[in-house]
Amino acid sequence: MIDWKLVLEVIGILIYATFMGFIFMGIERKAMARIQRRVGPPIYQPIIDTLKLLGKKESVSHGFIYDFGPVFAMGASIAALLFIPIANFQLFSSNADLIVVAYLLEIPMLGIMLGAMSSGNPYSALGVQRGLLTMVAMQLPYGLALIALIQHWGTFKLSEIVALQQTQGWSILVPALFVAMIVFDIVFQAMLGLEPFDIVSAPAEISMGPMVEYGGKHAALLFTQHAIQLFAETAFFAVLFLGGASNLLELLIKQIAVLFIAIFVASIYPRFTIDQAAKFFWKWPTILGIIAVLLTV
Amino acid sequence: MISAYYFGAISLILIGLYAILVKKNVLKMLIGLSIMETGVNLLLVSVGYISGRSAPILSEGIGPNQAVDPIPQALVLTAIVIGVATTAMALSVAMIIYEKYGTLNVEEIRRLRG
Amino acid sequence: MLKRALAIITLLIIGYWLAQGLAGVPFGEDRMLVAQYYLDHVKEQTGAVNTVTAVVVNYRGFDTLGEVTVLFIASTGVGALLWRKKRERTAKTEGSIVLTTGTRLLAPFIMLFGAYIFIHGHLTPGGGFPGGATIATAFLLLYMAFTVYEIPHKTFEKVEGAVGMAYVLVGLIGLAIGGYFLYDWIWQDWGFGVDNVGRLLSGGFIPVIYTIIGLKVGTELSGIIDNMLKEEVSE
Amino acid sequence: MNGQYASLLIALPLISAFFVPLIKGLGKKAVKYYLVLITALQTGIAAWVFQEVYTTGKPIIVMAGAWRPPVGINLYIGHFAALFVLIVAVVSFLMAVFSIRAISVDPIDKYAMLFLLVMLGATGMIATGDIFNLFVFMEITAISAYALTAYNKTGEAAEASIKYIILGGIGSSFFLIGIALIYGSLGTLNMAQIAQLAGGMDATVAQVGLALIVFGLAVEAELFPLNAWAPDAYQAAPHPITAMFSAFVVKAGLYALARILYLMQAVSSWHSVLKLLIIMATLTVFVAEFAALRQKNVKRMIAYSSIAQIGLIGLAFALGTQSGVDAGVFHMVNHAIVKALLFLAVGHVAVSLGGAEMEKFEGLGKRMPLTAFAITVGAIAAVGIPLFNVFWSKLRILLATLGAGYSWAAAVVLIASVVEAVYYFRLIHTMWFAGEGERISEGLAVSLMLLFLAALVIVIGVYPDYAWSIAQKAGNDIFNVADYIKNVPLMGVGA
Amino acid sequence: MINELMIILFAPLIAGVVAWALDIKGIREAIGIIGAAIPLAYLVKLYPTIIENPIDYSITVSGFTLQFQLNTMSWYFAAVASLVGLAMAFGMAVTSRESYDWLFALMSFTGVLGVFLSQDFVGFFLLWELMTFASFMMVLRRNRHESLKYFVLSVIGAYAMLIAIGMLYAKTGALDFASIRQVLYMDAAMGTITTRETAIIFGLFLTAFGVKAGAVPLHVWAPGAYSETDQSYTAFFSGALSKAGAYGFLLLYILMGYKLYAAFGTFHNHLTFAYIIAWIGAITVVVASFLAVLQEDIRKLFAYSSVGQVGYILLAFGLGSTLGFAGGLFHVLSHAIFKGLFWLVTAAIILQTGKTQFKDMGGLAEKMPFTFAMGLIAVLSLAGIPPMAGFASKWLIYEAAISAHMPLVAGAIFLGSALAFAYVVRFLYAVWFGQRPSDLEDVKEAPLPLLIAMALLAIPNLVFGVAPGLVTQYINKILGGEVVGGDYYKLVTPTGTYNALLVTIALVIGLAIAGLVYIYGAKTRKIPVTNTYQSGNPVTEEFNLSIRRNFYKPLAEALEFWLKYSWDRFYERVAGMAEDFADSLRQAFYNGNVQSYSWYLAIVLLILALWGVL
Repeated sequence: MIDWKLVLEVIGILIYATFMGFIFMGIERKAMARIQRRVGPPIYQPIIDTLKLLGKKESVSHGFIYDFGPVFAMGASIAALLFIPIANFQLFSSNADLIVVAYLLEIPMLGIMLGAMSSGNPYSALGVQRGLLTMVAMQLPYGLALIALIQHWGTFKLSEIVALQQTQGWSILVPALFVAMIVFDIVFQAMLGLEPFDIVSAPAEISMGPMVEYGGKHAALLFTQHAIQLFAETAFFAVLFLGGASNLLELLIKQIAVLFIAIFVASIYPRFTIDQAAKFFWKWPTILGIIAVLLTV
Repeated sequence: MISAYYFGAISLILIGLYAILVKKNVLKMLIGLSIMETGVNLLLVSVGYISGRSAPILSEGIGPNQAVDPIPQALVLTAIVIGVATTAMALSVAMIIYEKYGTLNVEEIRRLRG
Repeated sequence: MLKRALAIITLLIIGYWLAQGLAGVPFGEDRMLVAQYYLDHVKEQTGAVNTVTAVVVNYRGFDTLGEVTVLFIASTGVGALLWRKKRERTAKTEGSIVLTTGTRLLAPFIMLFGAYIFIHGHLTPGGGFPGGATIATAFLLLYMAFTVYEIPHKTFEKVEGAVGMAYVLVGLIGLAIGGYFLYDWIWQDWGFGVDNVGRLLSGGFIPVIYTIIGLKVGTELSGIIDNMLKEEVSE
Repeated sequence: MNGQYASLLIALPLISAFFVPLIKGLGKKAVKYYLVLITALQTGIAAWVFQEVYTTGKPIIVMAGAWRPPVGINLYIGHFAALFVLIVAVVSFLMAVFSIRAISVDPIDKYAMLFLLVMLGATGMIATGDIFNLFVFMEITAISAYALTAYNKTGEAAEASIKYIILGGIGSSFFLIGIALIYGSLGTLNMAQIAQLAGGMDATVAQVGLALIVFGLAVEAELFPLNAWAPDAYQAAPHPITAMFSAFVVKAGLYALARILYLMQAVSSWHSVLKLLIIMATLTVFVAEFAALRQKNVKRMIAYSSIAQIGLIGLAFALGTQSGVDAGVFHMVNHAIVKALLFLAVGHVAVSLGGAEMEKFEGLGKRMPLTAFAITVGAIAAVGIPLFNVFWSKLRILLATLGAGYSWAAAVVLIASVVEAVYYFRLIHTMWFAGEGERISEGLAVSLMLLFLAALVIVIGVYPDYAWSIAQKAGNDIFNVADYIKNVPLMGVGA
Repeated sequence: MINELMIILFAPLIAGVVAWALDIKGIREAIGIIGAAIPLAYLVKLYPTIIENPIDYSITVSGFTLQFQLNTMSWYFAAVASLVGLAMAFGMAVTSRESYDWLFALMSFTGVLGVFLSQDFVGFFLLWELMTFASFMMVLRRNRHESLKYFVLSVIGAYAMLIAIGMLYAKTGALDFASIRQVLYMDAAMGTITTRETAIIFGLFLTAFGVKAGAVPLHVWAPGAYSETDQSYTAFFSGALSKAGAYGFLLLYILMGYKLYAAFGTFHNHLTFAYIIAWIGAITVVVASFLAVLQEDIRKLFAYSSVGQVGYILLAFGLGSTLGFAGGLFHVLSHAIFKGLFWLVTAAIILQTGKTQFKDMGGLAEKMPFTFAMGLIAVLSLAGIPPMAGFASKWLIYEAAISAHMPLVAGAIFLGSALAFAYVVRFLYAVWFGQRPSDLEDVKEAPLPLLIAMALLAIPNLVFGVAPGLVTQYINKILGGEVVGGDYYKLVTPTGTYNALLVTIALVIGLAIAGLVYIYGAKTRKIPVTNTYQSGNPVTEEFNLSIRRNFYKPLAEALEFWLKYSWDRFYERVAGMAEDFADSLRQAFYNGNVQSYSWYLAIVLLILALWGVL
């Protein structure tokens, strides 16, 4: 007894999300370039890049885990995506709540780390270290923002949160949750790996960090994963704070809005060092987060 | 008003204790101990005294009601012997101390401490 | 100086406290309880006239046994502590002529007097302990008078042990005969000297035990004197 | 058999001690074996008495010279005395055996006599029913203890002895003053009668008398701060004697303290005396444990530990409740076993290796495994680990302390116990996990004794019921003064 | 008649003693494993019975009645302990070469089981001490200083418990749980036990159980003790023995909960006393996790991690809601299995390489693939990656914490999880990946018994991960109500859901898609780890490029201020002061001068006199 409608939805959303994710990546590069008064590549450039990488005749591997890492990362991203309500498509979202999704969104990181670590490159190792520390640093404000949200709406279920926002107004209209949104947005910057928290890849310092050893189809997998992740995370943001969406277009507008905020922030601020980032996260965002949770108790 | 015998006995006890507390020489302390014992013995005998009666030897017309309490006297007899024994022991120990330490000053007899 | 002052203050307070306690036991009043029983029954129950010795030897026999033991411990202890492989008397000066002559004359009489005291313990003031001590003074005199004098301490030791055993044996015979340790079988079972109360041949086993004690105390005290006067000599 | 034969408990050691001079010509060995023989006989008698008392459930009253109390002196061998006389005898026997190996200093014959007399003194103290007789026996114990402390004739031994003599002398003098006061007030010396009449005593006299008696006995019972002589004496005394000090000499004093304390229950100032004793006992535990912490000499360390445990027993007795006394008696028994074991083992090490310093114990697990094992069992037991005997009694004492409302005392005791655990821990670690060494022969007799005592520790630890029931009976013997008075056949003198 | 409970309880101890006494290689291992397996076998056999009605047993020792009961809750704890115990026995068969270890390891096994089964305080304390003592002996052999620390804190804890028990006994006159509970329940209304006394008892129990659970600031023994013993034993030590502390907290609720509520009331709608427990747990989680991240020794890392994870359990219990209990109980199980697994992996690594420092390791994944796989499962479970058992329990705790409106406590969980993620990845990297030091070239896979042991613990991680309902439904029985709904695969709380099976399927789908992409991509060529991009510089084989030391140096720098303070050093200083105090006390009081001693006597007399005179 297979729910064929669900299967079709899943396949459709996956394809849509992948595609849109790549487009987002393109928008990001393009917008960044325009701000910096460059022309920038076309919006579809990431897709082309990925296809090119996939087409490479040969790629090198450092062993099973090196291969497994990107696969795992992409698999996890797909899994995470399936539990987020995408506009009017609920998918599996009734089977896992906010906490599960938040965790699922972190798993890809583990996959990337696994691969990076097994490559034996010191830059990858540094990237891993920075990635983990960033996560440690951001997790406290991130968690506080989520807690504020949950406390306000009184449920963990994403679909219910969306439904409540539809009837009672968006989360950001609630003062406490607006504070939480600010916190979340700062964290969001780190989640997307954008400045000022692009410490993990830091192209100029450690040559893309975890990704440094990857090429060919491994890199393609990682790009695809990144695209899906980007889509999932923007959708997550929209679902949590912007009232979700009733159709894909509405969602897309909200996602792009979120994306642009991130891009603008990223193009203004220079990169933090990792200990600065940690100290920063444990200061203002945490304080704001505590204010938010205390307001919603 | 306290009786002179009690007063004397307590005085002896206190004098003996004073010697122990103040004198540095072990022999003097032992003398103090002896004085103290004497005081205690005196006290014990005084406790048994009954005014106007004589020694509890029931001959020569002294009846049971004309004698003082015999028990403290018996006790003192024992106590004296015990005192003698203690003193004898203490003195022989003091002899060994003098032999080994070459002094009888308590402040120098302090190998065992802490 | 401070220490002395402190000591005096402390002692005065303690003294005051003791005096306060003694105030509840007024001097010279008749508060006899058990003692009155002794005084009332001493003659018929023990045959002794001297209540003190009757109490010491008979009623409170255990105390006396302990007392003898204490003295025995002292003599043993002194012997143990002052024991050396080889010891001799090291006194240099002989006693003066008065002392030596006096000692020669008096020593036997002193001993005799000691014996008199302990034999008459149940009749007159005194008893085994004073008697023994008197005997010991005779030996002390001998030690003081003569630099070479020594008691036959091996014999003395044996006597000491033997009379001690004799005392316990007397008690054990009581246990065997009358069923009680230190039971006065001579007076109570044999009734020896019932008609003689107030004379020498009475008092049950008091004279016997006092003889034992006298000998014991005499030998023990002499032994202590002997031990203390000798010094170690290298061979 | 007639109960009066229990007087042999006193008569036998005495007559045997007097007999020693007559056999000293037979040589050192003979004297040592004679000592073993006599203590074995004493154990036999004590076992008989024990069995008699515990089967009939009635105390044996020995009346010297057929005089009924209070006219004569009586021995009261109740449940407690029967138990403790047996312990005294058994420990003496073990130490007599140990003496064969441990004692080489002359003159052995004197040693044997003093040894027997210490045993006699403790037996008498425990058995007697007369307060002045108690004093006499206490002095017998004390003076022979003075002599034995100095027996090694070294400077340290003499020093320890003189300290003991001076402090003990002061203590006994004041004890005697106390007796004088009580006698002066009541006109009797019999303990049962004192208990009977105590209620009607003049309050001031009772207070001063009781305080002085407690003071005098506390010196013997090693309560802080009157225990300063104890560590020195323990350290300097010959090894078997140290074990005896810890196993029963102190306990006799402690027992006497408890006995008189409970006899004088009716006295008005009784509760304040108890409170004072609780403070002293608690401090004893605290100070002694801390003093043991960094001790370099193991024998001295265990001596401090012993003092601390005595303090614990003192605390139990001073609570003034039935459960406290029961627990205290139980702890006495356990402590006697454990400390006999520890001092025996440590003495054994000191004899074999020439000293009891901590360094000598390095690698003991490899050099003398059995002895090290015994010390370990003893140490673990002393710390109060479950399944070892001390645990049960310690637990009982704590429950009783808390039950009586003295939580602070329990807390202080337990803080001190932490310290105790630390130093025993160090000892165990030193023995097993530090240093190396060749195996040394351990001697059959001592090994057997160690095993026996260790087995006893564990057996009581695993199956405490029997020991506990005995301790309860013995505790009841001390606590239940009404029964005590009833059991002594007082003739109606003056009543 | 021999009761099953006695068999369960004493089989390990007897096996241990026999193994110790025989001391024949081969046989002692067999006996040990059998002894460790018996409790599990019996518990499985009795499972159907105890659901219906509990099994009781009581014996009388020294006038105390010791009661044991196998009910739903004690079965749960005992089963967890037995599972880990069996794994430990398998592991010890190769890691331990001494009968000494067997004796004490199995002795502590009995102790732990006894603690869980006891229904009165005497038995509880007795076996608690047995457990402590045996585990202490395991440490003592290897390290004096660490064992001393463990010992002192344990003794403090044990004595604190003793006083508390004694006070309870004095107040209630009972030692068995049922009566104490009854009396305290009644007393809550009457209030014969004052608030102050209740507070003291509560504080003492908190100390006692906190020590064993390793709650901050009483955790300082744990890192040393966990690392300085046989690592297979540590699996049990950290996996089961530390749960005794957590169990104690639960006991506190059962026995005194109502009384504590009556005495202290509530604070912001939470039970005040529970609030304290929750915060202790939260602080433990954060502090221990931070310290774990900064460790350079594999054993220390997991030791601190254990402390932190037990903190989760305390935190969950401290929430005071049934959901919190469910989460805590589940975490008891999952922590036992993943941390047990970790320690066995550590045991295997140390056994095969003989090294413990991260700087000496690397690249072992190829040499010990099975062990690596087991390690990975443990990592996933600990890091809380769905669908592992570790995630399910953590998820419940999250739900409970946020629903209980303790946002800051919940924030601590978020932080702790991130830290946990950080330190397990560090472990992965330093041990398994990167270039292999040349002296580890001939390392072999761990021996079979150890692999069996690991598998024994890895399987539940997966099974209970995919089907967490198996556990939660049992927990519902313990708590006596439908606390966590759903079926075998799906957990439903009033506010959230988690379908483990579906998450698994989604992951599988995702992996399948990604795998397809991978497989249909270009073919790969394997090159050694050392052949790596290096900014154009040639890299020689012997130059190790892996970062193994000070991996988290930036974090240490960021935390510089806080790392200046250390409980460890604080305790060391206190201990030093105590020793100095002891010395000066000793020297001052027992100064060797008999005249001073006489003065003491005089002073006592003076006190007596003053007391009489005044």
